[in-house]
Amino acid sequence: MEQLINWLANILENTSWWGLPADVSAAVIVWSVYGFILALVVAPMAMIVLTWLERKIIARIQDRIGPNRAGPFGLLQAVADAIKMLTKEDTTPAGADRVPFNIGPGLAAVAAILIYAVIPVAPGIVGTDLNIGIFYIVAVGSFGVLGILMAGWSSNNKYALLGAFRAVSQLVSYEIPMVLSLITIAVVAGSMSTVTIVDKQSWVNGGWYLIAMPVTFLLFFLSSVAEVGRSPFDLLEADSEIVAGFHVEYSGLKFGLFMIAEYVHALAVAALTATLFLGGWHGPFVTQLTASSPVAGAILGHIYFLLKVGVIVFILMWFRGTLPRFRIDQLLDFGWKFMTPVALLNLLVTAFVVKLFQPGVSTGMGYAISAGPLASFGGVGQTIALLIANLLVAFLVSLAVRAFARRSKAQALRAVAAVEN
Amino acid sequence: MAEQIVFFIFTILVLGGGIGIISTKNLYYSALFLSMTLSGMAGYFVLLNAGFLAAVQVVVYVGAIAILILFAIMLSRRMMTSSEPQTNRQTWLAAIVSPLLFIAILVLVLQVNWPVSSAAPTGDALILLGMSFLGSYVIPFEVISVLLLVALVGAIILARDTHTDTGREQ
Amino acid sequence: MTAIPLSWWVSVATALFVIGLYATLTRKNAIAVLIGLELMLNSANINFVAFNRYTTPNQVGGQIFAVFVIAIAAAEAAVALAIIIATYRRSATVDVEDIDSMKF
Amino acid sequence: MQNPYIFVGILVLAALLLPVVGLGVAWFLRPHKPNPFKQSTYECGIEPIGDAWVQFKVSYYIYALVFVVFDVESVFLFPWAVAYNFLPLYALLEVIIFVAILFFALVYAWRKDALKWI
Repeated sequence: MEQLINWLANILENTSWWGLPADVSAAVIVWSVYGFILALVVAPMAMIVLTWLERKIIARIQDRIGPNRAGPFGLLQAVADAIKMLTKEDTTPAGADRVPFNIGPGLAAVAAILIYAVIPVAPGIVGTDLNIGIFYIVAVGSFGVLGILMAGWSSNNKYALLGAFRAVSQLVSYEIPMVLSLITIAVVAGSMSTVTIVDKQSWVNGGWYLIAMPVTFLLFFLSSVAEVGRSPFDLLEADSEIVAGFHVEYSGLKFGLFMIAEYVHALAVAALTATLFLGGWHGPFVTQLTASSPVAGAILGHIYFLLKVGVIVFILMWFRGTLPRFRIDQLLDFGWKFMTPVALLNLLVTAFVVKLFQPGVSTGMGYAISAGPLASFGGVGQTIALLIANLLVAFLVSLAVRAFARRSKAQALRAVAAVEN
Repeated sequence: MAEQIVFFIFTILVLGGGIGIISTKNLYYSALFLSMTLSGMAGYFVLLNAGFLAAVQVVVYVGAIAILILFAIMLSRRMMTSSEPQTNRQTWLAAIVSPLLFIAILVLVLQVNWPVSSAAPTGDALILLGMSFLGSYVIPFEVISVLLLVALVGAIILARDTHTDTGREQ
Repeated sequence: MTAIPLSWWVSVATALFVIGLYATLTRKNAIAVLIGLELMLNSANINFVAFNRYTTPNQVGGQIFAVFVIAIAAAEAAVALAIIIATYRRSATVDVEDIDSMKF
Repeated sequence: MQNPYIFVGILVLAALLLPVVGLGVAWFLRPHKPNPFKQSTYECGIEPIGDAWVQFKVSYYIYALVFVVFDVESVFLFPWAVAYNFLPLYALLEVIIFVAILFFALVYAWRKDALKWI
């Protein structure tokens, strides 16, 4: 971003005929352009491309061809769908609370788009490098929950309200393991800034967090899939159970906005996973290339980043094509009684390991922190130690789950025996 | 200048939400206006260089407390259909006292010449926050966790339907 | 950051406090009373953070207090709403004037 | 470097533009022929019975309750995580106590069947 700003700032500064007030700097203009492109081009494109891709991939999984009439490979199918959504009549149910009914979908879409502000796509190219980066993502997600609740409540429909209640229960339940795994990352990276987190994943600093923390990765990925409400956690719109959840009564583009929100959010989760665990734009030659030519480095970084995002998006669709849906009680049990305790344990174990590799620092608060006993092993040593610790956590958890399963099975058998006697 | 414009926008959110809360009869709208006020507050915190606090505001207030209030409203829906006025007998008294109090506080507070420091913030406030939580404020930090535990226990005991336990639910 | 004088923040905080007070005093509905309380807590937070920013910009004492206030507000809201739900279940009302059986 | 939150503000404006422009365009393109049947709420084809705003059970509220407690906890853990490298070893101990108390809260909710879907 810095190089891009400087480059564009040079162009912009020579154009005094812009007639803008002096305190509006070039950087603000560049940011605005970037932001508007992000919101008005990337978001609808994400929806159009992803729906097409999803239908194609799921069709292949189910041994079908998928959309193939409109345009080459059915590529225009999604465009046709978008046009259809624009031209459909928009009904508002009688007795609905009109204002919240109309704000709800917009709020959900805005909340999904806002996530992109902190995702670094290439060296130096990021919307804004907030020092609270990953916490900002959690905060923005809260607005989506509010939008869903508004939509469900205002529709004056029993299914919509039930769907909204279910959706909110699910979203808040899975927010906890997601937040805890984000804290785990913040402990290891020593920062919440997404840019710093990507920097820490260079091979010099110890490599991808996927290698160092597979358990954290699973916790984060599964809970974010639940946050987006995609299969197998797609109870929010379980068509066969609560017709379509909180957006039953929506039609036309308002329905489309919910779809945009879902796909934009899914893409954001993929991008976030790539950023936090797959090293973001890191890849062979990016750093060297950036040193010599920032633009080429940025392009290469984009390519690596999009490849990683593509892999995650494919996994998301693979999930949808193959996994059956959870039942609501199973879903909430899985979130609260499995993910949350594991995330808490994982956080403490990770923090302990990180302390062992702590570099010596002077805090400026009147005391200094001496280096940890294993600090000399550096980033790679920490990665290996974290991996071992994570595998240990996974092993302990599997033991606990097995004991728990055995106990509940014995209980069930006893209950059956009691009935038979 | 730009900052002042942003301040006014957030003020419209905050005070507009507040006025909405006291003027609407519909409790559901009050809760939505509350979320509006709380979002505006987050904007204030950003203006005051407290980005972390802004995120806390949104996560805890909009993401948790407002949701909790909306849930509670939906759970006790029946009384919202009553067409009675939503205000009690003290309304006129309160309508007189509140503006007077507002003026009194303002007159008092604005007389004081606060020792404003013009120093720009240095260092990462976030690290400072973390160090303070586990440094000078470590006792409140631990007490908060006990408080949350007690609140959870109390709220679960209160909110649980005691009828379900004894199987008397219709 | 001198574009906004401290007095503006104080005025807004006072206004929000008075609005919250008015809501608390006049509303019959217990949940609306709680919403008024949240407004008053928020107005206190504006003051905490604004004074922190304007008088001691290199410390975070005010922000820490604000975080604690938010945490306590969350605990308070959880318990208060649970009480309201329990009362509603028992006596089918959330009108603070009707909940008076402990007055005698 | 300017305030990094300016971009967030810009993005909010841009993102707001998406629904506003989209719905505005759709307003001109779409037909407007409302009738009572279209506007009735959907209930699997039968006539809707009663108000949708019926009362729901309290277990939804209890999930939200447990969430609030853990949400507030996470707020305190984020600054700790960032400052972790600048904190002495006892900070880890303090946080273990902090987390243990809240883990106890989770266990309590679990044992009391508050986390059970009925």
